[in-house]
Amino acid sequence: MTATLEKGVRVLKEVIDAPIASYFNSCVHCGLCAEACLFYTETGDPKYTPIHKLEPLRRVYEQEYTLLGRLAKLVGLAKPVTDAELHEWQELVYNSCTLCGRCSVVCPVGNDIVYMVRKLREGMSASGNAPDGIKGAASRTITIGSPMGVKLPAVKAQMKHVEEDHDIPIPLDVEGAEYMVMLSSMEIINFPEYLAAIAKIMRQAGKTWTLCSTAFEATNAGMQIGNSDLARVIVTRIVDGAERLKVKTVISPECGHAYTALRWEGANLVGRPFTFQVKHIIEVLGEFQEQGLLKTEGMETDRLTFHDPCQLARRGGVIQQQRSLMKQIAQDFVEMPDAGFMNWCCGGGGGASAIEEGEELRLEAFKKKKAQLDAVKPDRLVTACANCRIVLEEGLEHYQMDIPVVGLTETIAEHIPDPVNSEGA
Amino acid sequence: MALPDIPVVAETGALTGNARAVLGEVETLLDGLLRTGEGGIVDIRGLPLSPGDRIWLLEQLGKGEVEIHLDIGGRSRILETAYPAVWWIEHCDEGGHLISEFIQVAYVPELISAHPDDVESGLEHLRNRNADLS
Amino acid sequence: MNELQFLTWVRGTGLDIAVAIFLLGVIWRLVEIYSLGRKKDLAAPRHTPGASGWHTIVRRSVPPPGMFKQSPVTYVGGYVFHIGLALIVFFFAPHIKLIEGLLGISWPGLPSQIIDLVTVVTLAAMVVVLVDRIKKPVKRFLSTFEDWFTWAVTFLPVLTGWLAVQHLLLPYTTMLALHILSVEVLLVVLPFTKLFHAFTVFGSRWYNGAVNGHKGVPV
Amino acid sequence: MSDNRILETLAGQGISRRAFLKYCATLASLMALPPSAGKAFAEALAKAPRPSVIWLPFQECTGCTESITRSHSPSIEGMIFDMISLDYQETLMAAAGHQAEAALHEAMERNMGKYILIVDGSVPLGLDGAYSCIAGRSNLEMLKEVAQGAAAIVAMGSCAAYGGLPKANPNPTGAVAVSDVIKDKPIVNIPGCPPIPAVITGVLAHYLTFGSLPELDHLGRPKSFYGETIHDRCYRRPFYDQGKFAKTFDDEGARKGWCLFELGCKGPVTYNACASVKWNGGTSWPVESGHGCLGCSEPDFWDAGSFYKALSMPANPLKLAAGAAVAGAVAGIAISVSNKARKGAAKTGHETTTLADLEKHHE
Repeated sequence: MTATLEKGVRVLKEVIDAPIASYFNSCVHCGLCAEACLFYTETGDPKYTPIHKLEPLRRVYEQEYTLLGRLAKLVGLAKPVTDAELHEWQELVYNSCTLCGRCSVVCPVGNDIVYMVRKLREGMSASGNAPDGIKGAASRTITIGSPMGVKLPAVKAQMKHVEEDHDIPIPLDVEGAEYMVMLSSMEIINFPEYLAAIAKIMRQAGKTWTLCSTAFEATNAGMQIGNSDLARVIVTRIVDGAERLKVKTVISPECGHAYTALRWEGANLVGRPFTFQVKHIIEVLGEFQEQGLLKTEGMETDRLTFHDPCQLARRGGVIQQQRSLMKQIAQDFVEMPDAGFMNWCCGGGGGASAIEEGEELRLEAFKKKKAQLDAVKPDRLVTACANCRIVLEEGLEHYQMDIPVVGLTETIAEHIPDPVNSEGA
Repeated sequence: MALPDIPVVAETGALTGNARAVLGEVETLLDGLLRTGEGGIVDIRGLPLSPGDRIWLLEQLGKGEVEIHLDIGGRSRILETAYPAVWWIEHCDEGGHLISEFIQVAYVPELISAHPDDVESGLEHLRNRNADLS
Repeated sequence: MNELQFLTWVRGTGLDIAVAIFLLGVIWRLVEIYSLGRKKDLAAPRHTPGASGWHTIVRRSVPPPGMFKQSPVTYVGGYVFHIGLALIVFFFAPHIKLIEGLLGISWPGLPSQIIDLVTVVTLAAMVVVLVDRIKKPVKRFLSTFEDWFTWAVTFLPVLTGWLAVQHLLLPYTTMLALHILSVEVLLVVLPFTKLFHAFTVFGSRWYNGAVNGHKGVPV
Repeated sequence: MSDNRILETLAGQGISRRAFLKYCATLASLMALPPSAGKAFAEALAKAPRPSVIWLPFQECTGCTESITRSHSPSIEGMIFDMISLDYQETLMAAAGHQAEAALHEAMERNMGKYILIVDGSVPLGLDGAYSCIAGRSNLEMLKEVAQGAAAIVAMGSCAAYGGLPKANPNPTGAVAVSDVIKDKPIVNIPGCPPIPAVITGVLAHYLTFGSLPELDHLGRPKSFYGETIHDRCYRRPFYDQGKFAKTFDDEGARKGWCLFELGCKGPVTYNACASVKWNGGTSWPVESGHGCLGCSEPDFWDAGSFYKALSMPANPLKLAAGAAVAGAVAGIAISVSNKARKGAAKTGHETTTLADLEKHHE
């Protein structure tokens, strides 16, 4: 069985719904979505206009689900969607779209464009037109367990390191723990300090928590590639793990798409509401802060700014928490222009960072972030998404900007006093 | 109920500004009269004047020394305005309704002077009368 | 056919046909679009004040932060010509009379001098948005025949209406008839072109707002 | 008779030269001609021979004749009878029967090529013209014969000008306008039901003074009288502009003399001089008396929807709307049922994607 155009179109027919019909009928070609998309604003190329990226989906809708479109198709006036066209559209649907959702919030007629791009990706992937980079990540996640090929032994090695370095036990497979903490492979490989930070924070808050040996990887390349069948396989592991351990809350790591996959798509993928809650680590930290369970000492004195991951803020509704957290530990916290709800994407979300051939375009689009940073000239850049972090670092290096990028959780954890000291005080 | 009792009252007292132009036209005609002897006529009904404009115009032109009444198939009235050689002419039909209205710029409106043909036939009548009397 | 017969036709048979096609089209298209349905969202909702479909229907009329300066012509032009159209359509006395004739409801109109002014401003705004569509690469790139056609179909009723009232170009009767005819063309094409956004904009904004409201994002 | 000069005829009726001058000035004013034209009228008309006029009444109600003969002599309207030698007019002439027909033919022969033909009433073409006959001959036959020797034809009233009420849908007699029958003579249309009497005086004065017909619009009407709409010259126009409308014939607005647009006034699309010339010796006119204009000087005004419906309202009740709404719902439901089936088939046909299915070909 292989991917074919026929399968792709059939999947598109499956996913087209009333909102999509309403959106296509509402579009007045005003072009405002282009102004919201960094791939257009930084390149000036009109083909990156978000609504244009949906042209194949629009035609399938028109030819399959409208009377006039069907009549036109009948008499041969409709232009059918071809495999070559879908292949050509790969760049528009994947490389130049990070599912950041900025277009969806500016469209004056209310079209949720990112919703439609996500649906179009279903057909793109089923017809074999997904980019190799994401296909590889998806393949590794399904077969090995994580997009970067990380297996349980690697996680265990990390746990051991942290336990030794910080003298904190890292619980694994603890049934009945309040929180089940998820990781992204980037954190396992590139940012091990995250796990240590979690351990410190949980210890201070006095909460029970655990890692899960069958579900430690939170990222979901199936969702990035836009294939619900694959995304379901990945999400099911987490659901099974959480239900096996009977946890109350699953904590999504500092990773945007992991959060969306678990928090907003997960229940819809498995087809039933979750028996547990899903929270992003920043939400959990926000709750701890509100409940007085997060005590820090000392303040960062250098100039800090915060990059809002799209899936956390605009697409996830977590906007305020990161700001209160920043203020707790930073003296000189400055906001970039458009920060928060309207923040600009790093340019690598939605799987885009896994696409090699998209790198040049990604770096071009990064000029937007550069301009935002130039406006406030921070000493360090804080964010809450491992993928953003990698993309930001790449971009900053390319433009020779010397701004270190750090994660918010670990930055907070650095200010959590040692328990021995605090008990002694 | 008689017609005037039906209380249809249109608000027509407003000035349109058109009457101002009429005064300018009269000035030009008057100047022409002195220079060339040619006067001229302004047709009040042919202009888009509101009743308010008309009253304003009458007030501006004022009243002179001469007022002539003519009984010619309904009454007509020729008024000299405060400006010599500027005449206000009103024609009514036999029912007393105003049918036309003009401002004429002339030393004497030609309607007043007798036509030579009429004078001739009048002279003939007078001769006949004198012949009869003698 | 003389001009009064023309006028009578557009006021009679023509209007009947146009309204019929309009009604048929609107109902058919609305059912066609919204009967496609959508899946229930099983993710646990986050409740945030001000985040819902209803809020978005209203809120999306205002440019989101930072967007106005990205494309001021689109916003100003769009506002002026939509508000202008609404004022002309719903507050010019003869139009109110038409609505009363069709639906039996009426309300006070605006003085015709004000409508005159609004009309001129609306026409100007529509010309500006057209020039913008020609000049801006994105808009030109997105534009199809339908975009130019629907612009013309929207512009003509305003233009002919204004010319009729101002007694320009053609005798009033002919121009009035052309005006009504142009409106009938507008009615006929509305359900089948992007002009249908006049109806679906509410559904689209609601869906967008509902999806985002579910996530607690007040968009 | 027609050898007499106009002024002599008038003098015989006690109308002085000054009175004549006065009426000529007024006539010029009515025709919106420059005041100097009044003098030109007076000079030319005084010397002009009275033209022979043959007046043929066809399928009509005699309202036009009434309109003109009721005007008070020597009003401006009445001047027509002093200016012309009316050699044939069935309704007015003392002669009848064969005598009348003889008068007609005598006038035609004597003034061949010079007389003016006035027609009121439409010409029925149905049943070979049998619907309206005079002396055993159809109007059509008579019109063709008399028109041959005419210098010009004046189609007086909406019937002669456009076919009139007899032509109203479904036009049982096959009524047509004079201009539908006669194509080779200059025709002046003076529409109105009835027309304004002064108009015909003006047209004749123009013809006698300048030797030509006045400038006509595309419907053959003298521009000087039909150049502007009732609405343009209406004294209630300011209320229209302010948006003040009478809603019923006896409400506050009606009493204050507000605009009658909403009560169905056809002033905006009616070209005529009623608002400035007025009726009954300048006493009043329809709008001044509180009733909207019916549009009687426009072609087919009787078929232009109700007299009491505003111009912007539908001329007829919408008949198709309800059916169309049902048809729309049926079409919508039909397509939606079909769409559901299609979507269902796509779902049923769904083949779960595995990793291998991401590739187009096995490698």
